[in-house]
Amino acid sequence: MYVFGFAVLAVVATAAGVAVFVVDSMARATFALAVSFVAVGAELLLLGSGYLGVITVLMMIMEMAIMAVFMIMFMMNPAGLMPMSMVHNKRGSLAISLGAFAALALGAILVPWPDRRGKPAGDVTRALGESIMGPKMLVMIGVSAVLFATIVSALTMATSRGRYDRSPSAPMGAGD
Amino acid sequence: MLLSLLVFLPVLAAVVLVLWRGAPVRLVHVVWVAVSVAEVVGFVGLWIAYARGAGRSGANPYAFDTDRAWIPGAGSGYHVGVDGLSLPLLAMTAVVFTAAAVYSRRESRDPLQFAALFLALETTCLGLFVALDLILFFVFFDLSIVGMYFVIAGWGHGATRAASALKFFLYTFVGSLALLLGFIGLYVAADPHTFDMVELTRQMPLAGHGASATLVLLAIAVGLAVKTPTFPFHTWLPPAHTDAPAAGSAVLAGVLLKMGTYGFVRITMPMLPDAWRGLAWLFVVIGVVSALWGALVALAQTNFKRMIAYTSVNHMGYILLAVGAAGLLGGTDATARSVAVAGAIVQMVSHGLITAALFLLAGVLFDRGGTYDMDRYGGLAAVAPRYAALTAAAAFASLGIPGFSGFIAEFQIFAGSLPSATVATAIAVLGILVTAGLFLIALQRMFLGLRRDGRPFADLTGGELLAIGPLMLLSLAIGVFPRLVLGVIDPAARAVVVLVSR
Amino acid sequence: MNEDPLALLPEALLLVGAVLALLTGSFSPRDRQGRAGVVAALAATGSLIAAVAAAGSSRLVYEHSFAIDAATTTGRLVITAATLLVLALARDTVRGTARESEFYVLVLLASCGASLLSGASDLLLLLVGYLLASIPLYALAGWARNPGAAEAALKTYLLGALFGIVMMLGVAVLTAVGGGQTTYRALAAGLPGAAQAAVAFGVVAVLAGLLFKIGAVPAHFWVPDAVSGATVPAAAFLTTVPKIGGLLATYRFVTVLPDTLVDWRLLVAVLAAASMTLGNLAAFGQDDPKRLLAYSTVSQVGYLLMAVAVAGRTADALPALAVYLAGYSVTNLGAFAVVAALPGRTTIQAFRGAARPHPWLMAALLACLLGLVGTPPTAVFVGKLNIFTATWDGGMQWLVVLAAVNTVASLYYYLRWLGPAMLPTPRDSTDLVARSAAPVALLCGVGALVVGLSAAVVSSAGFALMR
Amino acid sequence: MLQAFLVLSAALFCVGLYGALGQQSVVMLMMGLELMINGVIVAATAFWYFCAPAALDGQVLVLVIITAMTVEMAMGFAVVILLYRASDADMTDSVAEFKR
Amino acid sequence: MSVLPWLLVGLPATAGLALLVAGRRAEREAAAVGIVVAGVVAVLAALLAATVRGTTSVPFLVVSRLGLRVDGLAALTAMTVGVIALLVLVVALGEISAGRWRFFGLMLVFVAAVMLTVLADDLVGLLAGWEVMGATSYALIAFSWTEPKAVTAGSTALLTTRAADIGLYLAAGAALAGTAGMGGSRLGLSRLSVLPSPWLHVAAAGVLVAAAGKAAQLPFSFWLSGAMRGPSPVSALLHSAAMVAMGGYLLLRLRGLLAAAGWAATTTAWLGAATAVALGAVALLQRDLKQLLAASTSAQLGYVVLAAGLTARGGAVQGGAAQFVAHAATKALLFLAAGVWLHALGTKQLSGLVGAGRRYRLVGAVFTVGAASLAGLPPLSLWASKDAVLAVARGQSLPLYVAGLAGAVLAAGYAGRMIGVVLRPLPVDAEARYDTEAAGTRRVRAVERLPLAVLALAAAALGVLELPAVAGRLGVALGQGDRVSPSWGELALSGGLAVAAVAAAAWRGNRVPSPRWALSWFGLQAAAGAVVVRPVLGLARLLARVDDRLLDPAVAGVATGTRRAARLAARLDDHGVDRAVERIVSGTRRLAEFARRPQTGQVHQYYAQAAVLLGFAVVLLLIVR
Repeated sequence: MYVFGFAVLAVVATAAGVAVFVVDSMARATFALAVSFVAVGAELLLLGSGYLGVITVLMMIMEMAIMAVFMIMFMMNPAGLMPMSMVHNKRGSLAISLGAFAALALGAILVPWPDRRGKPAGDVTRALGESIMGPKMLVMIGVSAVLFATIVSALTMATSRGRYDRSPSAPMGAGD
Repeated sequence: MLLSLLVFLPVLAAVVLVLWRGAPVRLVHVVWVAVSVAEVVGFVGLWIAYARGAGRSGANPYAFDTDRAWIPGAGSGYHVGVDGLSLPLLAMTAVVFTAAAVYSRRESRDPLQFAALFLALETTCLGLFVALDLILFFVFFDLSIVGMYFVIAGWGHGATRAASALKFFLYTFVGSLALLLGFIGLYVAADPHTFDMVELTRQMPLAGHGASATLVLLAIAVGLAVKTPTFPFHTWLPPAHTDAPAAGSAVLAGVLLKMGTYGFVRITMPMLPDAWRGLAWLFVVIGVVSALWGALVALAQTNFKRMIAYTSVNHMGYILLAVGAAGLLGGTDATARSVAVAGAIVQMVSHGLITAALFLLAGVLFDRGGTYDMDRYGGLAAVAPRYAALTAAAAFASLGIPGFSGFIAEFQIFAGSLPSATVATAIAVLGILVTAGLFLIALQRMFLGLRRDGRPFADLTGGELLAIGPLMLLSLAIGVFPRLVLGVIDPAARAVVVLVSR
Repeated sequence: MNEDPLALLPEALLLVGAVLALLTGSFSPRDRQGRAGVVAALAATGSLIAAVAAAGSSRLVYEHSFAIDAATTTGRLVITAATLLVLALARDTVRGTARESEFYVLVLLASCGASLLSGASDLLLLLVGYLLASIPLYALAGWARNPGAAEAALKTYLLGALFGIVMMLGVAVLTAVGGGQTTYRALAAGLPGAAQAAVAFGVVAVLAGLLFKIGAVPAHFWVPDAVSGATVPAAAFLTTVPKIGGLLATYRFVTVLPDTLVDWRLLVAVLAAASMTLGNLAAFGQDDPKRLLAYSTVSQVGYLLMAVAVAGRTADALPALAVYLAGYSVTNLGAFAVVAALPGRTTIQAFRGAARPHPWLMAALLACLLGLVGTPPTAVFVGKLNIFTATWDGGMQWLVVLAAVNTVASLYYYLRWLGPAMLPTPRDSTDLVARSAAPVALLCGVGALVVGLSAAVVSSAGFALMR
Repeated sequence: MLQAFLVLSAALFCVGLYGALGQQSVVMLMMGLELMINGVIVAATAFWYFCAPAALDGQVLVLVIITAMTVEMAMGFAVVILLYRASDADMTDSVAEFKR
Repeated sequence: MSVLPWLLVGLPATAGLALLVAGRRAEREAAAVGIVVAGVVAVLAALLAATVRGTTSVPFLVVSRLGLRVDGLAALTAMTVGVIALLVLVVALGEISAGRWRFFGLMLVFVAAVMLTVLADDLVGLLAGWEVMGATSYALIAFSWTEPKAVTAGSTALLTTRAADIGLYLAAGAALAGTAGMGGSRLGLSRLSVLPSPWLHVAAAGVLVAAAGKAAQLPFSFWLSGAMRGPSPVSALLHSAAMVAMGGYLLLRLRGLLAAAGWAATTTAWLGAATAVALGAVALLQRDLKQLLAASTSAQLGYVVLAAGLTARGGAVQGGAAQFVAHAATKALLFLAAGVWLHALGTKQLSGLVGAGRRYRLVGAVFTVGAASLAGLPPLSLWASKDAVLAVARGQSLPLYVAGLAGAVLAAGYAGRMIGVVLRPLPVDAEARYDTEAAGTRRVRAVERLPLAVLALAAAALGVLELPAVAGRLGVALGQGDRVSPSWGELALSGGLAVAAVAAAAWRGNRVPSPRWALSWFGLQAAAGAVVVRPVLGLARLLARVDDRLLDPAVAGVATGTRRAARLAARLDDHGVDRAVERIVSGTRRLAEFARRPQTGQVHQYYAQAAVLLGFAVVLLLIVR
């Protein structure tokens, strides 16, 4: 059952992933990506990481929504529904990624991974919470700083006007 | 402390000049000359004090020794001192710079910067000769290249000066990096790691490490050979000289070239004695080839300045022959080898004085006639007898006529080298014949015969005479009373021979 | 206990300074945003002082995830000092613009990230430092918001994202084979018994991210393009501060690796060789001084990596790295400052004859460019000397020779720029001199010389810290 | 079983890599990056679960990776907006002013 | 020891240098200074010869003090040099009218150098005097510097003698090598003859070559021919007592070395004899009086050289010294007389001088005395001295003796020719034959007469040196114990031959042909040109071309005159630094182009490259452990 579940989800995740670059519109691609992520989220559940699986799924859904909005707003291909094929260096990409896959898969199978040591805590989510408030606190403080930096950076880049430009026709930046 | 003050006085003066931007030109020149003369007085005083045994302590062979931490992590310190090897070169440096200063009275292009540059250059040259730390040596070595680059590029003449300057810079800089690699090799081999020359001389860190010692020696030797320059590495020299201003050429040939040969005597021979002895034949061969190649190519020149430049290759070749022969121990005694080394050191001083004079004289030629092409002149002895006489004297001094210092140098080199490198010396000595021929041809072309055209050619001015005359007088003094310099050089040469024979 | 709240005071000050600067900027009118700059400068200064105060100790804090030792102290000092210089340098460019205070905030955040990197002793913290040091860079590269800046931001971002992902994978693999824990301490114990292939992959993957940070081959592609597109101060920052953190992090990371399992030294040495060679060669034909300097920084990283390659083999490696980093930072910033100070001269040909109207600026350029070559007595010379000796001592003579050859080659393009600038020319230049960049350039030029000349003070301080 | 998860991870990673290498549109390229992160998440979780479930470092790592994914994507969108505003472009090929 | 020897060197050197430094300002005082100093030197030399023997030295080099040694030979030579120099300078008063500061200055320096050569006790001092002598001879021969031929002749003289001087450098090295481990002045001349084996031969060969060059022995004789371009007083001094004679003197002084080396002595003897014959023949066939005298100088010095090489019967140093002194006086006289005629009549061609002795009788008379002495007519000086040498030669080797005798006959022949020419009646077209060289003054100045007379007296009377009583004491003074005197038979034979030859030549002298080989002195100079000078110049040009090819950017840069310094670097490799560097540079440039190619600007290509490179990195780690 476990194996079967894994296999199905794996096939779904991979197939959806492949679909992202196969389907002919960006909207469908976004959808396929979301499917892939949901499948991966489910796989995380299989790995005893309920919390992480759930936030993965939630994050991805949010992100896909944003992405959809984006495509509508900014893409050269408005509505994101037109058929599209915007690919370069297809053969090279394929060769590199197939080669990488072969190498990684081979490594994954052949490498003598360490044996399992210990067992997961009873409540992994709680243990995770304790960990990030305890030994890994510095990491989490850092993550918060990263988030702050992301907000400032993203706003700096994304907002068309600075705080002081009221008129829409104002120049876009200092560099112009 | 006194020594450091003497070394850094010129650069301090340079800083003052640069900061004092509105200084009148005459005053700038006065300051420049005054500082240069002060240097001469200082080093002569130091010499006398040294000869009387002052400034020395205990068994330390270096007088006026100062050793301060500088880059302790890299085992490098600010270590300076003088001995019989460096003192004559220091005095010669001060004299040549003074001559350049006096000569440059009428430099019209940015005289202030010119003066400042030369003063700074003087510090780098003096610093190199007092350095007792390889990194300090290297620092001054490189800075002298930078300074000379600007002298050539900024105040040279000819459309190609920038290219010549660049070539000079690239060549010698490449050489300096080889040098640095060699120094690092020495440093790493020493235990404890150090760049201190005294300590390295004592330790001989690579003694018994055949191949690596040879490699390190080769690296250092390439660096020094480029600067010297010796045969395959000399090609930067003629264009650099041709395009450099007269004072720059005088300093370049008179002082900067000695950095290479000084390095051989100061660094490679004492620190890598067994490797030096192993490769001595190579240095002898390079010396002989340089001597003959330089002389023969000079013989074919029609450009006076290029010709002098090539004779430098010839003269430096003799030095290499001597220091190489000093590494061949078979069949001779230490005294004979010390004669060769003493000859090499005298040659450094002598060549500094004489070639500086010749280059300044070439500068006069260019100043009057606008070209170095000897065939464009002729019969100048009629209109410029003082110029002709002084040039002839310098030429004869350069070709090694007794009475001038060149003879003392070359005689000792040949006599001292012959016992250990008989065939090589017998071949090299032919060089004196070729140099004689080329100088006679040059004199004939420029001064003798009938005038080719009626263009005016003013004789030497008092200022020029004042710049060049003392150089020749000093050469004469050394030639007639060699004990003046040999008094300190001989012990130093003996010491080198002892060190290289360990 | 090692949960010392004050242990990370320098980083905390930078972070708090960023927040305060943002707030100050938010509540200031457009022409008064300089206040934010003052706040930022105060924060950086405070951080510098805090770093000095914390110097001398050597310990691990926060469950061994952050090391406070000589390397960290070096990183903190150099990073904050460089940050201060960039803040000063940027005044001309950012003053009065709509995003002035954001610039200061971003600079502080990236510095904080670099500082975290320099002390990170935990793969997780390494990742976080990587993100914190990278994200503001994208915004800084695109700060000018013109097409060039957009391209700069895009390329920086895309490469940063890719290498970040690879790094995460590497962290996962190393954690797994190293015993499940991410602290270096645990890894050092766990890795020697791990599978070689997995370790090899993990090492390369983690290094990939670090190589992006320091702009070394093969993760250097963003450097020239970002520098070309970004404003000069941003470019100066991009090529200086993250490298400091990144190199120290790399050093710290490789010292964890077992020598027996994989020949990481060789890998680092090859990367160093490739970086210095490629950077130098590619700089040959550049006409844009910014782009030339960008490639030159790639080559400089190659020299710096030499010290990493012999990490642990010789006690001199870390001090050498520290000295070189300090010298490199001041010299590189100086060169960029000269470019910033003469905004009208955008090609190296345009610098022809600049020595006449701007003697001091060109003197600074001379000191900085010859410094980058490694001409004595500049700071980089002292650094290079230390690194060369350390590398030789560490048994990699071939690398030293290659570096020397590269140094020679580098002369070519530095002189291509410098030479004409020193020549007299009839060009009448009434060009603009940026008011605050010029003093920074002079300061850096003097600094490069003073650091070199007073190497005793600087490096003995450095060495005292290291040993 | 670990191997199976790792192969899945590799597959996702490489599909993403293929997208990152081959897609012209920046947004599509970002999707490729997301897929790669996806693969990394699978690998990291599997490693935690199968190798050292007792230590929570693996879990925190996944958390950090998810955060990283989020912030990278946020930055990606910001860059795309910037690119669109400044250069009127959304393809990487058309943003190649700086080269050589 | 006394300061006298030093004065002998120092005084003329100082005075000469002072004149040279003062330049034109000293033009008026120059002659007076020159003659007074020369006079003082002559007196001092005589004083020296009379009173001083021994060695004196000052510290000089570490292995050698600078020493002066006065022995019989040196004293005699110094005195000869001093006296003749004085007389020559007096005569020069008449001939040198412009540039006196230069002439007298150089002459005094020259005399100082000769004195140093004569007195030097070690190779340093010897070489110093030797080379300065060469250098000043250059300046003296090229005294008329506006004439290219004179300058070229000076250069030839200097270069030829310097080529030979290399021998002395080698000898010095050999001396140093052969005295390894010894203390004291290791370059002392007295040590040369006790050097160990290989070095002894090197030293002997070096000395022999050096001396042969200076003494214009075969094959170096040709420089003497050109040296006639100098003013007559210069020739008179250079070719009589100084310069050329110094070659012979050196061999005499170092005869111990030659003898010790064995082969060297034999070679020396034969060299002298061969030169005496060959150059005697050349002299016989000249058309030009000064050329004739020059060739005869070589030939006559051949006897000095021969004497130095003789080892049998206690050697022939006494005869050599006598020959040296007698020849000095004779030849100075002849050159001065020739100079007087040249000055007065403007010609030195034998054809132009027909009857010149009758036109200026005093000059004619002293010239005839000199020529007769040169011819070896009894009882004049050279007859006796030559026979003293030949007598020893006969004891050593009959062929050597015969060769020497043949040389004597030739000498009588050319001397007879001269006598015949100058004593013939004045031809009617005499005036038409004058002024071939320069316009003559047709006047002999009084100041020139006295020295000529003194010299004539000496040339005639120095035969007393061979009177048994004198010769014996001279031999003792020169360190020759048992001396072989020529037998009466030998004397009669040589005297008879001389008389006969003179008579024949005086009678038929104007019919002597002048074949080209004689006029060109066997083509020695041309041979030297073809074998040495031209190849060297060619080699020099070739090397210079190689060198230029290696570094032609400067040349090419001048040609193209590119001004744009921004392109400096490009130019540097456009025109090449040198082949190797050029290739490196162009290779580097190609590499540099190549290095920029990865930077395509396309992000996906960056991605691909990075991915591949990272893959390689993993492979590297996997392969290399």
